[in-house]
Amino acid sequence: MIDSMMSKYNYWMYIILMMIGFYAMIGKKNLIKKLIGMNIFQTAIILYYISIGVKKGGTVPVLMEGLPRAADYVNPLPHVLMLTAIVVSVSTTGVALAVILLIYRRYKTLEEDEILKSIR
Amino acid sequence: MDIVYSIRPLLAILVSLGAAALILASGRRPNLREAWTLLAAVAKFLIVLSMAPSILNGQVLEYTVLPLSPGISLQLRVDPFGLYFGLLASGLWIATSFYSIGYMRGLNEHAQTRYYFCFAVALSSTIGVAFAANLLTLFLFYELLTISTYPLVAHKETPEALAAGRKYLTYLLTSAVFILFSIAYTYQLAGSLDFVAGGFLKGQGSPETLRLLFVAFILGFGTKAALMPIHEWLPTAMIAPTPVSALLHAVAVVKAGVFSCLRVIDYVFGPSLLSDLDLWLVLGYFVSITIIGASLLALAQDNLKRRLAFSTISQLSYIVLGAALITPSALMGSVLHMAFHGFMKITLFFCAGAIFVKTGKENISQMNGIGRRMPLTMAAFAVGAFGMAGIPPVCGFLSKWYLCLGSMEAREAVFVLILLTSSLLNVAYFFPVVYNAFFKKEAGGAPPVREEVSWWMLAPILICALMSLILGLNPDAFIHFHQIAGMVAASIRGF
Amino acid sequence: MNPPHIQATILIIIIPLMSSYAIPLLGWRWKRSAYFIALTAIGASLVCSLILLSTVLTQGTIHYHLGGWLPPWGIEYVIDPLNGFMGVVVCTISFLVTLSSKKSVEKELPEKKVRFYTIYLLLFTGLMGIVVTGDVFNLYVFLEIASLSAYALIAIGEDGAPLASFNYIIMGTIGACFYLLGVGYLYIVTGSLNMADLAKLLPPLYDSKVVLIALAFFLIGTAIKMGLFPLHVWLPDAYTYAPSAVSSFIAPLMTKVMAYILIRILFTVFKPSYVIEVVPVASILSWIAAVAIIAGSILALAQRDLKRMLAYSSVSQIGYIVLGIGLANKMGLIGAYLHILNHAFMKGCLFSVAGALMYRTGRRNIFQLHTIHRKMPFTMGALVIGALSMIGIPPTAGFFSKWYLILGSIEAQNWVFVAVILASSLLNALYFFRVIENVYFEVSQGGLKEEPAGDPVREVPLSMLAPIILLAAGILLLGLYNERIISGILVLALPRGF
Amino acid sequence: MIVPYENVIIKTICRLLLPFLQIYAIYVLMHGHYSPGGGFQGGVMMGASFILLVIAYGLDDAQRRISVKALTIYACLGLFIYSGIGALALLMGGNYLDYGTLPLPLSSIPKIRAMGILGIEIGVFLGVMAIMIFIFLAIASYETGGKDD
Repeated sequence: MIDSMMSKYNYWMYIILMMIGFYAMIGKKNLIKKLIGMNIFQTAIILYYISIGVKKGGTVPVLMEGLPRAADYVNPLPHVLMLTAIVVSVSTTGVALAVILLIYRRYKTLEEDEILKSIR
Repeated sequence: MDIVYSIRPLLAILVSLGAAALILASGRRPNLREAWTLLAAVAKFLIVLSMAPSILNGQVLEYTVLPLSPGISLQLRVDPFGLYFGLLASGLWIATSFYSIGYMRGLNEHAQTRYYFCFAVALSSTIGVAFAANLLTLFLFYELLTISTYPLVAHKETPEALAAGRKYLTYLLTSAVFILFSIAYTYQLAGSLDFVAGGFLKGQGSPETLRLLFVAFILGFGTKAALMPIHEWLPTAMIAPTPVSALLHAVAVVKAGVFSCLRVIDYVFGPSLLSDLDLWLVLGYFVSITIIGASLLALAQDNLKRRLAFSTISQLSYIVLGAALITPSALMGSVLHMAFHGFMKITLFFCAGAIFVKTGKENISQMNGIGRRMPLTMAAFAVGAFGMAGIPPVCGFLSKWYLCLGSMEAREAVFVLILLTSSLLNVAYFFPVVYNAFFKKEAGGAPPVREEVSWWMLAPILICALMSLILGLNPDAFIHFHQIAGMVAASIRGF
Repeated sequence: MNPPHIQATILIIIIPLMSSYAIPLLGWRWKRSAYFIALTAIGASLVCSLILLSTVLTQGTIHYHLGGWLPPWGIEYVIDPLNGFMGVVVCTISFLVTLSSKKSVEKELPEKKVRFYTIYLLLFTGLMGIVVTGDVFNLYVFLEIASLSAYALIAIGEDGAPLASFNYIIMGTIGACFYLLGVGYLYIVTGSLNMADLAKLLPPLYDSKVVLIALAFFLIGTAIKMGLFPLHVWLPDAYTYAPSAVSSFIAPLMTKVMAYILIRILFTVFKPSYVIEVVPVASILSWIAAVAIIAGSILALAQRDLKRMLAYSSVSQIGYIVLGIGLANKMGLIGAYLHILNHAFMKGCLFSVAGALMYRTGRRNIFQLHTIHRKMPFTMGALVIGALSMIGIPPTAGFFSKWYLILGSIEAQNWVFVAVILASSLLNALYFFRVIENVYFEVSQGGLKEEPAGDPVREVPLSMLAPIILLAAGILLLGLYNERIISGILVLALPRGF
Repeated sequence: MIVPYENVIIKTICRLLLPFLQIYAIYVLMHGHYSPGGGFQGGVMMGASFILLVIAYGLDDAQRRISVKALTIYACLGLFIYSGIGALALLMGGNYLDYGTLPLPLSSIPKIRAMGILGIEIGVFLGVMAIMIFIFLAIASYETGGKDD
């Protein structure tokens, strides 16, 4: 049991990270903290993807002399996917920051409950 | 039965829809607007009438507009029953149009364009209901009718009128839910929705399912036919202008409800299935409650229009009763009563409206001596009232006669008793009105001056009253109501 | 080499994509050009989508290999009848809504026109990308393009918009991340990202827990994105506070495209047999949807703000679509597909009307709309048609989607769903007739009769009115000709085995 | 508002670092199709070099060197190069982004493909660089912002 859990520790790590991020997104009132939580959340998924591409003894997926077998390389596809996911996450952060600025300019605060109070 | 493909049924529907568009477009010019209304009314009647000869020759006119859903088309079919209702509705529309113009001008009502527009749309939908060849097409027009009459009911825009409109919608849309369910279920059971004389549901589904389905259908269509526990919208809707009440009662709305009930009873379920399921007697007793109950309630009303409304509720149940008693004569009476009640009730409503326009009086207790001021109007009222009570020369007698005959044929004499009791009650609530109008002195004691309403209104009143008399003497006069009703009865129950 | 009508597959995306870069370049010098570029680009996409649909219907499914790389290695765009149909829906609504956006954008966002249309086209690109792609990861990318643009567009609205947009960002990101996780799990077990390839590889793995988890992530992700009932909290605020041009663009399309993703996942990536028999996902979904229908309607009933009411009604209408998907029988699915189309038209029409009201009167409270029908007769006529369709009055489109859903529910012998659909149409009637009553009837006694200050209200300009009328006419025509659509397109779009 | 931090060490190191950063960024870009790297990574580095500049020398100085207008043009240009090459392939009769059909005077299709992807990477590079700076400037200058252009 413990063994099987430990042998898949990468999944546990990503789940723990994801939950931390999730908690921050749901539980925190401060918008910046929510945003940080969102970043952790996305990073957890990126980590997960990267970890599924890993092979023991695998090397950089650049075609080299002497390593003709596919099994000798780590799987590059998750990396490529995550490159895109990173771009997405950067853009999301950018948009979110811009929105936060807009909120700050309008309400002069970043605490969600204070904003809600001033809307009503 | 020859099926003839003809576009005339569609034309009959479109002519008033086209008029509706023109009415909207010429909203600023009242004369033109009303000209469209009249033109459309006459044109529609002529189109419907032009179909009569082929129907009387035993043909059926059919027109498929477009497919609505896989296996179901937006299809129009003019069979004797559809033609019958079409003739009735379009014929009475002419009278109502004339009367509306007089009434609306007489009271200088607001939003007349909306009024005429909705009226025209309502008539289109009524004809659509009449000519629908299957349940889905019928439902389509049935719903349109509900929606287009809603602004008419709420026309006065007072809080009471709006409340009445809401009530109207609540009742009718809720009932539509039942109808929609039943139609969908019917489709699932039978795979078809086309009306067949004598029904098409026999042999589909278990008896319990079919009974449930029947109840759902009657709950649905019965609301528009104002069957007793679900009738409340109709008296409330009396707040509307009188021509609208006439439309609701005599021409379109409740008649569409009754018509649809009959379609379900005779063209979806069919008499033999009903007797297999033992439903006919249940339905008969059920509507008998309405016949008596509504008559009793009518006695208690002082507002003339409300009294008429309860009378309508009671009379509509005659029609459903006739269909429920699965004998040919009963069906004959039921079909005849649809038209005859239309003529008589429209006369009565027109009279009530005329009194209101001229004197502003709505309550029966204020109408003492009104017959001396408006003798022609009140004479017409008397004719209508006699007819309602079933007194011979007026047409109401004839349909009641058939109904009683049908009850006898069905060996259920109790219904004869109910019909006769109801007639007595009719006498009880109509004759005081007539008596007070002619034989009591007016409250103020001022010498009565003859002051009839304008001829726009008076002419329809007199014509309708006259029609009631003529139809009583010769039910085949002009448009062969009797003959067509006979064809209907024959097609279903082998007369 | 592919003939031009196949190249339309990619043109449908790159035309709006390239135009969206062209807008800031040209818009720098000629501000007015932004609108026309956007309109032309979406118009061109519309033409492409029509070409694609007709090609699909006559010649069968189109496979387009991006960069010439063969699947499952390269990204593949697949057009089958379902997304051919979706493409036409999205393009048509976008075109009409964009047509009407000119004046309201000029009024609400005079300074930001150029940027507005840039992001607007990106949103459109994202939506079209979701529709045409046949690759689950590529779908994620387009999903995020669409969502990011939507966040930005919503944020430029009035008062509560930035906060609404922020909440949407948080919720939307969770949704997208869950989707991505689902992709990851499928990738672990199959090593493929191509939908068709996945469909081939998955059936032997149906016992695997990983596949089940992947499906769960997909479902939650898409459910958040489309605002399915318990996860809808971002939706009403976002739709209410967004600029009217945006809400009339996002409301009809965004959630529908997300529903399309759900259909793709359930019936293309997974086999219908899996989601119906192996795991009862479909029936769980349909029960959630039934709750959504009722809850959305009741919440809509409680609103006084027209746009917010429409937003909640969207929550309930999403329920219809998901219910149809969850019924997973022929009639139910046809109902769902048809409702995607119909609801896009209805919501497009109604939100455009709300936008027109905002444009002329600045009022959104439904109790302040008295006498409007005299000033804006055509707009209000469209409102009535849209409302009747939402209620489900026969000749309009809304009735027929309900009709098929009811038939589907009866076929599934599920009487609760029948009751839910029927009850919700009554609830719809309640809240829509409240609007109609307020618009058309003036309460004579002590009502709000005085004219509000400001410019006298009159009918909106033609560029706004024409799309509204076209949408309203569309509702009627879709209703009358629904059988043609079903037998011509939708029957072919059903998953295999139906 | 970021004001210049008057510290000669930071300024000098920044000045020394910038050329190397930028050359490395271009190296990463040019090797993208052989080894890890490419337009996105290079673009981020290039953008970071400018961001470093802003941090060291202040916003005013940076805005004098690179305007928002120019950034927009760079970004759009970059994306245009990207999609333009794809569309060119389309015009030459291939599928979108099928570089093999590009009309380049090279001997074999793999070489043409390599050049094609390089063009794409350059487009991405420009776009990412401009947008990185753009996001940074937009957020850094929020106190003066709020106006559209």
